[in-house]
Amino acid sequence: MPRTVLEPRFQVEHLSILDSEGHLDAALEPTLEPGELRALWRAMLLGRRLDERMVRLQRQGRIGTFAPIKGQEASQIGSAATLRKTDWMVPSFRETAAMIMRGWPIEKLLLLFAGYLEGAEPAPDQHDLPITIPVATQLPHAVGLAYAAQYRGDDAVVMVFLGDGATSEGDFHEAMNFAGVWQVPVVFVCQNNQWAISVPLKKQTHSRTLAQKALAYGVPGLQVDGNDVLAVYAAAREAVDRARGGGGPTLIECITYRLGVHTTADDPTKYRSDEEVRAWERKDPLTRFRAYLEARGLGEPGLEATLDAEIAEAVRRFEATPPADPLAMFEHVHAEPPAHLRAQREDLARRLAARGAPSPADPGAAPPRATPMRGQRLTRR
Amino acid sequence: MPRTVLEPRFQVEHLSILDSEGHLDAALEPTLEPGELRALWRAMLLGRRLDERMVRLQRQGRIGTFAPIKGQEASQIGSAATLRKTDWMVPSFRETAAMIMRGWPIEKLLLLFAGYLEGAEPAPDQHDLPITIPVATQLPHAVGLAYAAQYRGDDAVVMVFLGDGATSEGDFHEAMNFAGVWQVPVVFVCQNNQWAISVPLKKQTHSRTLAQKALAYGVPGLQVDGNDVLAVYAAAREAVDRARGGGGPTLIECITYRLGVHTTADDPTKYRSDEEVRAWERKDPLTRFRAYLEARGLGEPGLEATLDAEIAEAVRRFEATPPADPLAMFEHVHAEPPAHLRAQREDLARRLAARGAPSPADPGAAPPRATPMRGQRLTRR
Amino acid sequence: MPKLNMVKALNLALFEEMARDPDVLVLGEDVGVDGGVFRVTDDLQRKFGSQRVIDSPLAEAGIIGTAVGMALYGLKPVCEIQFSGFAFQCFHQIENHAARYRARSRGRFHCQMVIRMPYGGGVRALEHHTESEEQFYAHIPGLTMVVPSGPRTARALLAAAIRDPDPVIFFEAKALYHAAKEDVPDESETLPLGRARVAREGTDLTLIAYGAMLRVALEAADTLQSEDGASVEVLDLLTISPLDREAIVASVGKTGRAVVVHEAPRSFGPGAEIAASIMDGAFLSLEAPVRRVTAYDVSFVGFAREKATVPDAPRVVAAARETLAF
Amino acid sequence: MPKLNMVKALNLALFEEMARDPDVLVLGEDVGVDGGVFRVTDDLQRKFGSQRVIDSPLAEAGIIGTAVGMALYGLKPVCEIQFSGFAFQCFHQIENHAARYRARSRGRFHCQMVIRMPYGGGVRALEHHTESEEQFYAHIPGLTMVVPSGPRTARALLAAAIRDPDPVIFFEAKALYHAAKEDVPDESETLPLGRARVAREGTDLTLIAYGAMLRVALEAADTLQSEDGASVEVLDLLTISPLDREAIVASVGKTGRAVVVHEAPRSFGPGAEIAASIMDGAFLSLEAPVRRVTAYDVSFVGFAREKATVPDAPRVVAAARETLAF
Ligand SMILES: Cc1ncc(C[n+]2csc(CCOP(=O)(O)OP(=O)(O)O)c2C)c(N)n1
Ligand SMILES: Cc1ncc(C[n+]2csc(CCOP(=O)(O)OP(=O)(O)O)c2C)c(N)n1
Ligand SMILES: [Mg+2]
Ligand SMILES: [Mg+2]
Repeated sequence: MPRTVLEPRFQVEHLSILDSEGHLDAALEPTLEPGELRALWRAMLLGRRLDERMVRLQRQGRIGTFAPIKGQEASQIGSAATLRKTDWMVPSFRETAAMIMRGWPIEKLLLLFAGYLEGAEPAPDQHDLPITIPVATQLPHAVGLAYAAQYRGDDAVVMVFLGDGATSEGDFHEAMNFAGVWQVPVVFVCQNNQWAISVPLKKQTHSRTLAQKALAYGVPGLQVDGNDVLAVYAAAREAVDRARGGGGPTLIECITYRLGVHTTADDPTKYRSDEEVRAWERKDPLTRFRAYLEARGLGEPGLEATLDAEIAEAVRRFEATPPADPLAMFEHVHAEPPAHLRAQREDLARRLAARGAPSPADPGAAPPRATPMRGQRLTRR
Repeated sequence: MPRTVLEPRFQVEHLSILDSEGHLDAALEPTLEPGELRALWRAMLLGRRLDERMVRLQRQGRIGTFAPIKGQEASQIGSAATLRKTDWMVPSFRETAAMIMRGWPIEKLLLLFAGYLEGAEPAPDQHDLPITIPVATQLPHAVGLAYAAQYRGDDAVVMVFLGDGATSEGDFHEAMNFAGVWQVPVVFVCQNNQWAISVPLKKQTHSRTLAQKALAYGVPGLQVDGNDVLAVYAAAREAVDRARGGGGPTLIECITYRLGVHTTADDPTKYRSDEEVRAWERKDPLTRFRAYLEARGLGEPGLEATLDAEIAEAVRRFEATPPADPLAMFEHVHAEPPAHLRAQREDLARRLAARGAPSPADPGAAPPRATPMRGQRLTRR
Repeated sequence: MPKLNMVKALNLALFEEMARDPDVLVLGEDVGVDGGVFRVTDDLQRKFGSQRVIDSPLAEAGIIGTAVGMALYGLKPVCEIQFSGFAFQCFHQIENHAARYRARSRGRFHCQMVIRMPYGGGVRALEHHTESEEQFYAHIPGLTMVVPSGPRTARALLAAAIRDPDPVIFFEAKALYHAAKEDVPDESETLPLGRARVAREGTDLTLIAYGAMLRVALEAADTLQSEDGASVEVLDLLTISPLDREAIVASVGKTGRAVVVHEAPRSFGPGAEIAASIMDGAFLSLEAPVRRVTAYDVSFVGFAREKATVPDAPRVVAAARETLAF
Repeated sequence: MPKLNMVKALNLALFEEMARDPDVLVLGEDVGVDGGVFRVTDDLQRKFGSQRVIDSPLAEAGIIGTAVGMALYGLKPVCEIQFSGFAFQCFHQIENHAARYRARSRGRFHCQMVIRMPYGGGVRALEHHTESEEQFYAHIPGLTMVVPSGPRTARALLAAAIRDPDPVIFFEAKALYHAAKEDVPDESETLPLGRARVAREGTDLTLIAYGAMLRVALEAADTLQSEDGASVEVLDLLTISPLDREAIVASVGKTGRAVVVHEAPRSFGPGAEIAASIMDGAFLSLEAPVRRVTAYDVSFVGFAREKATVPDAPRVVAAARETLAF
């Protein structure tokens, strides 16, 4: 009767399979075909090369602010690789690698970051939401999608991404709680990259891990080495299979690191040390996976060049995209434009016509001005 | 390296000292003076009698909708009793017993429930916030108060109340998380009365306990028999002392039951069984504590009558309160009324004057109409 | 033609729409077993099951956020927010997402969803239970904001809102829930969203109102007719946004005088847009400035004083007289 | 007299007020070590410590909710919401509590707090980073809503806002952060809240603007002067709510014509209240309907198209010409 310990007691596990020293836990190694392993590698490498290219495009003023992914390739690819095409992926704003893997054309993403909403339009058969900017607000959408899938009897699983900072938002809590109560097929993949802009994890929460936050919802939580694509894959596979089998939601915390800037408007030298970054560079997810593949005779020399060419081709297509009609802003506000929007559309059409030349000299399609996102100093990385 | 269990492992404890059968765990019994024990009893009994009286006042149309507390006296009084006058109490909307104990005059609360904001004005020296209606929104206020106390170097502790349903709101999560990160002196007292209006706990969350939600924030969480005033007192004492000593926040889950209606606009027969209610009536917090006191020779025959007279006196004072000036609504919107409010005040003053008789015939002070809060059937309890 | 009060009329519309379309589901706090704190969803769960009529956890952003996800999948959730005063908890999900998903995804996704909320005074309740927040929704592009004025319009507009492919904020005046019964047709009916209704014809002055204020406007019109011999036209907006400027301008173009009535606070309130739109469209016909009879710019005053700030017929009559005499 | 851009001017005001009053503290995401994503709080943490300049967890309702608690205790928090597009997450804490605590407690408590947010376009950013949401705050009783138009007004108004005993929403136009430098006096100065400023005198037409749109209005006034010989008065509102109706009515009473300019969407926007207030106060002086030049009623359009919807000088000139020719 007195002070009794309630059951169940809780613990949080950490999963690591291929560590940064190259040690492999063969007992836990997922069974993946060579083709599957190569696909993972290809997607990770493409993510990395594209990311580096996009930073340059931004520095040249050819696209606007975006959030680079460097260092987080294994977390994104290991998890997204477990999805079927008919499953849903719900990104936050830092899942470029995963989005490309899910079939988003590179040029479309570039268009989005160049300031055109057209870049956020998923293809008709694509089961992906566009990126969501307000932190954590996409999480309940994923739970709703999962509810709907279950309601319709579809066997789709929903995977939703979030950052460490996102776990502080009320929407994280409400989404996790709804998912727990409803027992819907959704997998929360938290990329704990140690920072939310300048705020380190220890100022974000007093909890030892993010995985343990799942305990509050009676949901399984697992921590995984997020720079170990095999471990991420294994953890996500387990969670996705459980979700598809009716076992409900899971929270996966991927321990990883953002090697670059928060966004291209950020200067991380203000808040973190070079030593810290160098230490994490030694845990680079690409290095260890490349070594693993080479050891298994699955190396692909020359792949960088192939991917770079693919990217260059996509950049060309992006830059050849004719600036879309500014009048398009009036489409899709409602299914049918109401009277006041028709009148406003006419107003803009009149103004565009009066100013003569249609695009790109018109005010809508003017090339982006150079005003920076903020008074930033030059960033060092 | 592989699948390792992270430290610390977690467990949630349950504390019970005096159970519904009257068994006492003497080892855990808090050391309370007879006067202190009597004060607890007096406050619990006053809470109960006032509650029953208020339900009648509402049924007679003399006050409006309010949330009865019957069954939750031990949770409220056991916890609030651990506070000093200079500590802060932040109620939700169902802490009438605790508020009275903290010094709110009964007639003031009646005034509030009769539709006059004056009833929410704390006395100048009172360190209590008025009731908060939007569920869970008071929780961050408590954390802010605690931060401010710590910032100023005051050794005040803040105790904040919430219900089981409130744990689902994002504000609960954000408040707990801020409290954990900031390690401020705040004690969250969750009265888990099993229901949030018609929603039972199992539809509210998939977690086994509410106490374990504290684990998500690296904060201690403890479950306690909320109908056992000694256990609640012991748990709150521990948490308050820890908070005052710089040990940071605590979440206490009091397992209790709302024996009455959710509010006077509610009909619980729609959603719960008489058996359930009867089972909880056998765990009534007053019954076991009265027996305990009597066994210790601390019974106070005749106390009911004394308290009833006190309540009757307060009701008389409440009903004698002259209806306040409707023009008062323009005070306290801002420190200084801006021009448009001065103009609107004049407009009302003109209207009141034109309609002749000041109060109570004026539109502002008209006696509350009988329109019920909703199309309710007669409630059985 | 059954005679129903507004609660029953809304309940009927929900029954009909759920029977008509298996993608329609209902989600909110206490909407299931309890049938909603105002009983608008009474008996729906018994009929359609707890998968379609969902008693959600107590979290408004969770309700709207998950409903957005359901809608993106193709379902048609009808959410209940228990009182409009608690909808600010989900305001970000409404503004950031429900209202924008169609535009953001260039039409690939849309949110066919309805967010029902009781609003306004008249029920002797506590703070946040009597406010009138329509303005916040009216200003958001992509949303439709509807306020029926009685049982029949409530049933027809709710059906229309549920069938509308875009998000609709649906305000239900608590003061009307049990106020009066009206004949509603046996067959399900809809009313077009975005259209005002001439509730009474007249030639000297236009009173513009919606929701619970329609009664007040009609009562004032009666008084003005009988005591002043004034012929007063009363417009029942039904939809606040998109605003039916055409109907408003047509009426004021004819009468030359207008008074707007609403329960929301005056400053930066819906009456401002209505007045400004009249100026835009009927400036040369205006014989007097458009007056606004509204709640004062005060927060909650306690129900005992509610009548001092919520417009009543005498206030509308007084404003109308000044307008007629201008 | 140092010459400062708006970021530096705001930073200076924060330094001065924190030095002046130990109860003032700063709270928000990235406001400490990083100095804020726009550097407005740069160096404050180094100077005043991490207890007074708090890097909060990523949770807007947590920021505003805890700040309300601090204010109830007697502190004077200055909160930063990183972009105004993310303030809907804390809208309930603002509307339910910050704006109401004085009235609710009949003056026993009040919330002396400032909520700073960057708003508006011009920075090539993603969705929710370029919107203009002042209307939502202007409609809430108990709030003061301030929008400075340049470095000097920014510094003076921020100081006044911090010293004001009531909650102030303080919008900072991102487009102005680095736009121009202005002389600011060596000594700390304040400007009264609730007062508009005549930014340029004139007799034929009044342009009413605030924030980043002031530049646009001034540019339009120049054009109208030089090309049309029109004498244009420009009012810089500075405070949106409480609205300085007296100044507005005085100006339009004189000119008889007005055009309002804002970045917020048009319908149910701040321009509506301004127009309606002009009708209330200056009806008989009005020679033409008050026109509104605003963003269209569309949600985010992508920064590449921003200029097509955010007002620019040619649009204002065109509207002014129509108004002058009416
Ligand atoms: C609701 C909201 N608040 C603030 C921001 C500004 N912001 C963008 S990203 C970010 C940090 C996110 O941190 P985390 O969740 O760890 O993701 P990461 O950026 O590290 O991938 C912030 C504060 C936002 N986008 N949305
Ligand atoms: C934000 C918000 N949503 C909804 C409500 C309506 N409401 C009032 S009390 C209540 C249930 C609260 O349940 P719980 O937290 O368990 O407290 P209890 O009523 O059991 O004391 C609800 C839904 C509210 N007051 N505030
Ligand atoms: Mg992060
Ligand atoms: Mg409860």
